[in-house]
Amino acid sequence: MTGLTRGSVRPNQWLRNLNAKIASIPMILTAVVIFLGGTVWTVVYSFTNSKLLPRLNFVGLDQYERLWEAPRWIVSIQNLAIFGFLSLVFSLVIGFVLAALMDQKIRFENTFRTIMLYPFALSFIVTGLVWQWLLNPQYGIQSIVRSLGWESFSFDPLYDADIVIYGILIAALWQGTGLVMCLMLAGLRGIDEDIWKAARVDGIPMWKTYVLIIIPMMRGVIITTLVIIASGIVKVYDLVVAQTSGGPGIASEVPAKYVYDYMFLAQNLGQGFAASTMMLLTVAIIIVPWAYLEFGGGRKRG
Amino acid sequence: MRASVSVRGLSLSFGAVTVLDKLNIDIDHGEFLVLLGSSGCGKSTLLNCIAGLLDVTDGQIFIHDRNVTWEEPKDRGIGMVFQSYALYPQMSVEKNLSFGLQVARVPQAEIDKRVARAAEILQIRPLLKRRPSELSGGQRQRVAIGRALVRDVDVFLFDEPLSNLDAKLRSELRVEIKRLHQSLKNTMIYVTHDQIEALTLADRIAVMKSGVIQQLADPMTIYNAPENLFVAGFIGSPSMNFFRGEVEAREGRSFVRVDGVAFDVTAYPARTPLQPGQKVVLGLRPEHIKVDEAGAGEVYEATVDIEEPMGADNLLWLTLAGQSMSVRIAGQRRYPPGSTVRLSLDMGVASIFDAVSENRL
Amino acid sequence: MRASVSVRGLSLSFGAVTVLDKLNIDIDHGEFLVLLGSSGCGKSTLLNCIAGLLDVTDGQIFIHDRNVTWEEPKDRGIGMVFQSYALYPQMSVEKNLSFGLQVARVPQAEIDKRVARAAEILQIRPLLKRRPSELSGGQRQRVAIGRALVRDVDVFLFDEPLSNLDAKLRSELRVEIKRLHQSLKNTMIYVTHDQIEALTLADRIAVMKSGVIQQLADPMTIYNAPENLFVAGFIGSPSMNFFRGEVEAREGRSFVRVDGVAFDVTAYPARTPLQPGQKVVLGLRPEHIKVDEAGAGEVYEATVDIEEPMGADNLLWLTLAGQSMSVRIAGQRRYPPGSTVRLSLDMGVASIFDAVSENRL
Amino acid sequence: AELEVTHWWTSGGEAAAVAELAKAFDATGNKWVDGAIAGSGGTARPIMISRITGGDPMGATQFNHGRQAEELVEAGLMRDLSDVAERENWREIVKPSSLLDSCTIEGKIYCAPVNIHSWQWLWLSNAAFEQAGVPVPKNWDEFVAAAPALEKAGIIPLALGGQPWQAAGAFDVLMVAIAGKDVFEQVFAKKDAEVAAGPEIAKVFNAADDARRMAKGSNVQDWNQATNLVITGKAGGQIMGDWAQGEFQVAGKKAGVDYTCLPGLGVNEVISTGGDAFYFPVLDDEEKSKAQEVLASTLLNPETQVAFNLKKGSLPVRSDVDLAAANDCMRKGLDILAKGNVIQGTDQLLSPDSQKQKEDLFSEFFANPSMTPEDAQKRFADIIAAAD
Amino acid sequence: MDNIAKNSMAASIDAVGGRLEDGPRGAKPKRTLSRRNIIVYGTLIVVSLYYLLPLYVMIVTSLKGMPEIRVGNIFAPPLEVTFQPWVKAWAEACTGLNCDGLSRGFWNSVRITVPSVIISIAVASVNGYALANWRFKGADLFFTILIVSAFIPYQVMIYPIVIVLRELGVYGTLTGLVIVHTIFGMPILTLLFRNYFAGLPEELFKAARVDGAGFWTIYLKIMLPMSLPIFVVAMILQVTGIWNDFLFGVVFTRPEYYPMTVQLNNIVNSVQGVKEYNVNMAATILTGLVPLTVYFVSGRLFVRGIAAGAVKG
Ligand SMILES: Nc1ncnc2c1ncn2[C@@H]1O[C@H](COP(=O)(O)OP(=O)(O)OP(=O)(O)O)[C@@H](O)[C@H]1O
Ligand SMILES: Nc1ncnc2c1ncn2[C@@H]1O[C@H](COP(=O)(O)OP(=O)(O)OP(=O)(O)O)[C@@H](O)[C@H]1O
Ligand SMILES: [Mg+2]
Ligand SMILES: [Mg+2]
Repeated sequence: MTGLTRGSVRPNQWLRNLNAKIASIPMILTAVVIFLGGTVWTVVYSFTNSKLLPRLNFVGLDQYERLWEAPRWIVSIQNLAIFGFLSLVFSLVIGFVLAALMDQKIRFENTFRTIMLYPFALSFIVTGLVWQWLLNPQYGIQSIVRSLGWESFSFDPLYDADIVIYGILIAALWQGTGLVMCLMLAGLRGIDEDIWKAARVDGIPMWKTYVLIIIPMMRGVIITTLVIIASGIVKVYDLVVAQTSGGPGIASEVPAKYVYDYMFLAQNLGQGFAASTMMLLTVAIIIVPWAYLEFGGGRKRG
Repeated sequence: MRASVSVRGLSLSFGAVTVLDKLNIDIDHGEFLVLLGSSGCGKSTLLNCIAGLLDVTDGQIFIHDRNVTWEEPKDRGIGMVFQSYALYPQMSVEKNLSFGLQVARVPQAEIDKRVARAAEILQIRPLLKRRPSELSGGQRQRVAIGRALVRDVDVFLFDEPLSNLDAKLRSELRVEIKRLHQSLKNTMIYVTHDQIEALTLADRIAVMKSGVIQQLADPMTIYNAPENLFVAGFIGSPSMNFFRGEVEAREGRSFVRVDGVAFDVTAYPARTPLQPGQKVVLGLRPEHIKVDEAGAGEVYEATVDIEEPMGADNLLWLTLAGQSMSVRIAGQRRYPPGSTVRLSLDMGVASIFDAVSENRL
Repeated sequence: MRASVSVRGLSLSFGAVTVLDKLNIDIDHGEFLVLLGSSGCGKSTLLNCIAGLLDVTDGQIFIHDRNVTWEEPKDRGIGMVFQSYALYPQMSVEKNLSFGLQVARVPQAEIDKRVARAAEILQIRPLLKRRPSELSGGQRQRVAIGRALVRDVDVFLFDEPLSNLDAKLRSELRVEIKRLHQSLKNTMIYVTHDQIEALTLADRIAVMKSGVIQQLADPMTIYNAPENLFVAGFIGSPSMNFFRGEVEAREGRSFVRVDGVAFDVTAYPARTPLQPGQKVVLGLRPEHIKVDEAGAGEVYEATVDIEEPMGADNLLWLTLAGQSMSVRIAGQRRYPPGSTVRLSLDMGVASIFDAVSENRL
Repeated sequence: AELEVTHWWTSGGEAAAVAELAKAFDATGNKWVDGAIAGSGGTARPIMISRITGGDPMGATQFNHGRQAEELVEAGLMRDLSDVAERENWREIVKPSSLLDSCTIEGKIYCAPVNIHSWQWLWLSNAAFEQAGVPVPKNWDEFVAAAPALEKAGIIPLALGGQPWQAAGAFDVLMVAIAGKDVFEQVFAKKDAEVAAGPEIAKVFNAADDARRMAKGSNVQDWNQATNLVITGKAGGQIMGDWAQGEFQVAGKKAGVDYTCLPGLGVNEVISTGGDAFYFPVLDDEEKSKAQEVLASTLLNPETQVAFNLKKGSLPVRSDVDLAAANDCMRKGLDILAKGNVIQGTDQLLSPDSQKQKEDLFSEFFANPSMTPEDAQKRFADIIAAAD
Repeated sequence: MDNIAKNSMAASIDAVGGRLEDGPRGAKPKRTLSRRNIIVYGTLIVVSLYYLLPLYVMIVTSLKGMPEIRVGNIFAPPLEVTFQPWVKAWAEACTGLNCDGLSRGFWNSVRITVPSVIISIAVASVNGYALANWRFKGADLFFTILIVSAFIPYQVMIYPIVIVLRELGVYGTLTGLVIVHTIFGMPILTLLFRNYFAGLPEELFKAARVDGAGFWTIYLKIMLPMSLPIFVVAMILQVTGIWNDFLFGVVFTRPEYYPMTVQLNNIVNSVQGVKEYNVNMAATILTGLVPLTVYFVSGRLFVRGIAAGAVKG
């Protein structure tokens, strides 16, 4: 063939898609420097006894030992587990049920949707405040019910250490389920109309169709929703601070608050880092394999 | 005569849009009826009304002389097969087949029997344990048919079941559906916009346009004696060639004059005599035109524009009377573009339509 | 001879999956090459490699003798048309056509000229101001072709441009593409899995299977003398009938014995003599079988299972030698299921393949 | 020059007190730019620390004096005030001298103390006891004894906010009152875990158990909400530092008439000398650095001290000022201070880390009736053993 | 009139097997109070009450005076409507020495939110586009890191980011804050955009490449105009997120840039005797007004956008 022309030489692999790579620099920097770097930094310093400022005085696993001996950490973990599990389950269930109801070709759909979604636009400070108030036994729901004549009625979740986490859950659901509902609704709208028809011809009752056919078909939506809810759950902090500050006592403490308090109030960075490392580790154990299946592994796009 | 499915004065509107308007149709026991029409003409809507998946605006539907207008789909004794298969994706093929029966609390032994029979008939026994995602398109559609089959119903409804398949599979499954109908002998209503399917499968075809049935007849009648211009153009591939002209009468013979060329249509079996001066459309099917062969009628000359060899036959695109027309010749005779051919036209199998009413004359 | 497009030792893998493996092909100037194959065989992948939309793993690509293996798509002198039209939805038709030229900073006057010419050729002038969403499928595809046209390139790549259209439009646009090729005379590479398109459009067809070209020849050769069993079964609708049997030699004549029936294949122009005892597959096209007519070869009796009247012709499904087979007869002769017919087979146009290697004998 | 001053004094009395500082500083021809962040030190401190370490320091910032800023100083981020201190003779005027010691690291002075806050006070609502029909108690034991009567009258005996530092503080107060100054120093200054596990402290835990029972039902978070319960007579009393007095003042209550204060819970009249101090980050700006010096000296200026502390309800850091306007309670405090019955505050003695652990412990203890005093004491001893 | 008569005539004559038609005809009669409707609308209305109750309480309370609130019933409508709490929340509430309420932070919030929203969306959409359409080696790895990062509590990252910002010399500036918002918005937004762009027909992208459009041209001329819904979704998420942010606004800037939420936090958390609930509620609503407006204005697009983007995992 003819002599070498420009196109015949395999260009440097690094220069291919150069623009795309340049455009991705912010992302790569963020991912590597901030998130990965920050994580590694955090892990490294979790083995030190850094106080107010990060210092490289390595103390081995001391911080971790202390962490797992701290009753507050244990309570935090338990709370996160309960809160996480329940809010995952409830947001998904409630969100789905609402979406299913909204999908019944109802009137005023826009109005209902707006009502359910507006809390999402409010900040946690606000949510916490309002619900703290509604759940306050002196002013809130309890006092109203009592004033209606049911004297023994008792509903003060925020002041009862045994159920305080459920009180927080109420507010969390109030704020979050609207978004879940919207995601689910979008998912439902994406389901092939013919499936419904087939199920009706087969005489499958509505609820069975949802449970046995539709839900399994919504895997994609459910996963996206899970990521969004779960990332919110792991990070839950503001809501607890705004509603109870972790009280009564330490009954509603959560890991993110432990991290924050020990880093900044106790000025024991090492302890805070150890706690965050434990959180990250848990998240990584759950997420990485999933992310790999979902995005890696040479799967086709989409 | 009692019909298997009767539709009486059926109307259906989506809000202000009326899709079906006072439609009537009777379908006999064991008949294979094809609803044929272009996209959006209301075929699926009609089928969904019969199935009970859409609430009618007006009219009645009878299945086996039972008024089912307000019945639930499952109680109508119908089975339905969809274009997109609509298989339950997370269930195995077996589960897909048996699910409806289980919900209806049919005894397990009976379920097994019916599933086995359907799997036998459709030859999907080896697939029973698979998921729909592990099946090819044709296999999926077979399962979808199986799902209707196990319901042991008398009326099968098909909504473009083969549209998502490639040509080869389509022709294979077409034969299978035909075979199925011959062995089951139940009523089938089949929606399609593919005329080959309609012609090969149907006992009778209902050609629809904008919610109105244009012609309801057996395939040969539809093909050979289309009731109007729409049906004529819609059926047949390549399409019927149309020549717009005027009737002339000369020396006891009738002609249709088109752009200087006079076609002798004396042999045409007109229902009402052609009036000289009447504006008409002359329709000729590509395969009814003989090329370079002695034929019954007159001979015309035309030039080849393009040829499309299709293996078994060859499609020629010609210019005649200033109009492009196609001619199908059997075998592998080749005519390079530019060559001149002699056409003989048989007016006995032509169609003539009134240019205004567009109805057959 | 200098080829317009040459592919040399092209390999392409997605991760561990090798889709194309050391593929070679030369396409002449002005040739219309069709890549034909079933879904997933790598047709689009090959076309994308030629277009520069996929980075090859190994091998080289030449367009007009220029090595373009690593060139950007826009610098290769190609235009491409996609199955889903891929029109830019937010731009008017005019903008769609001129976008590429504007990106390349072609002077406005030149752009206008080229757009006008393309609009002229494709008869889309009245649509220029519309958005793609306001066009019908056929119009959209025409615009998509126009977009390739304005680029004034020598090589056109089509990736199943007609698959999304319905049968009627498909046959219309097919003719237009053919006409376009005849007038432009540039090189076209056309991917399809529709054999009618392949047969009617191609100068040469490359039949592909799992990334390997099975046969590269002109349509008639492919149709009449398929190189192997795959090509034979893939081309032709309805498919070629296959009979698996064993060669027998008797009294100076050769037979293929299938399930008790001996087919006399002495007339078959074998490339290598048939060996007695050899396991072979005998292939007969449905349209090469004569029914109840005197023919060149021997006569066999068969029973009609099903008939599929298709308007212009009639397809019969028969049982012969214990196997189902199809026969296409012209016209409207009807044979009800169950009737017996007499077949005469012409072995001169049959195909015989080795049962093991599956290659033509 | 403009000097931004960050602090977390946002309640009514606090804000009024800050206004005095600002006024005094503005009078020097500079400008006080207020950087208040509400939500107590917990919210504010990370912000302050990030800004200092982030290289965008404010002009001056409040910390509780003690060990909170230790590392910032060690990292060289804070300004050495030795010159100003020298010039203004802080060593002489600041009383008790332990205040300045807390500001001193390796012989250099890094902060300007502005007040003395003592924790050891029991604030009692005279109205509440009147309503319950019992005399206003004179000490902790009487208070405990009066509790049932209060409860019967529908009054919460002891108001205690939900924030963890309140519980921990209350315990420290009980410890000084019940176990005495020496034990307090043994435990917190010497970090003697044996003492912490010993019988003296066990007594304190029993008292805390009483307090816990009495505090049941005070469903409030913030300390001043708890104080408000006392002010309005919904609660009998509150163990809280002298800053609570500011709230009484803002509410227009009069010491001795509307409310009663018992330093050292009326048992052991000792007060701790924690308090607030201002730290000055190192600034590049020449002019601002000068202004910092001016601010530092303004803060210890006698007039400022008086004006500020009267509003804040705390004690001045210098003994040479005239507090004629001081009210009843403040006077009691000044007397004790003059007698030298002082101890260091836990902020000065313990690292924030140990403080936090302590807070966690007491926050849990006070909220969770099922936690026995014995268990709590064991954990307390562990914390002391691990403290540095 | 005539027509109706004819129709009914036709219907009665039109018979199957010669007998008159009887039985159901036309649309199945639907009662407004069918069991299904009661369940569906009943549930929706009850649920709506749950969602609306806090809003109702907020509004009602914000219109009451403190004495009325002290008396007690938080659900009772105000006896005497007063807008004083709103005025106070907006213009008078004190934080330390500054008594100009939320108004002080409002423009700061706008100044922070607008650039942060624009830049974070711009960056994330380019990322998503690059990931979906220009898959280069390692892209998936970075993406996975990003997704995992969505789970990192913000607090953990404060120190590393303080260090980074300090080294970049933008600590305490608006630029720094915008960078922080961009960084923390990146994981979820990138996921959203990547899925959306991956859902667009790939052939469109190929066609544009054949047409000679490069990375940026395709992004700007082809992808952007097609992606309005997902941009609306991203915008809503970011506006709500950034507008309501308190932590970053206060940690990474200086007081002159403090957003409205700092004031809100100050109003809510600095207690002067009794909590002034009416002012708190008014402040709360005022703060939420901007995201709520954005939300109401683009609510429809929101759902459409979610349908388009987020759904395919
Ligand atoms: N839910 C609906 N709301 C409003 N109009 C509808 C609805 N469903 C269908 N239509 C309209 O009714 C007409 C007929 O639709 P239908 O689905 O019956 O057509 P079709 O003949 O099945 O077409 P296709 O071949 O494309 O399936 C169309 O014009 C369509 O736009
Ligand atoms: N991005 C990709 N990653 C991995 N495998 C791919 C990718 N793109 C295509 N393939 C695989 O390569 C093979 C060839 O694909 P290609 O799209 O070329 O098929 P095709 O012949 O065009 O089929 P169709 O007729 O369905 O368009 C298929 O098996 C497909 O699964
Ligand atoms: Mg349809
Ligand atoms: Mg392809």
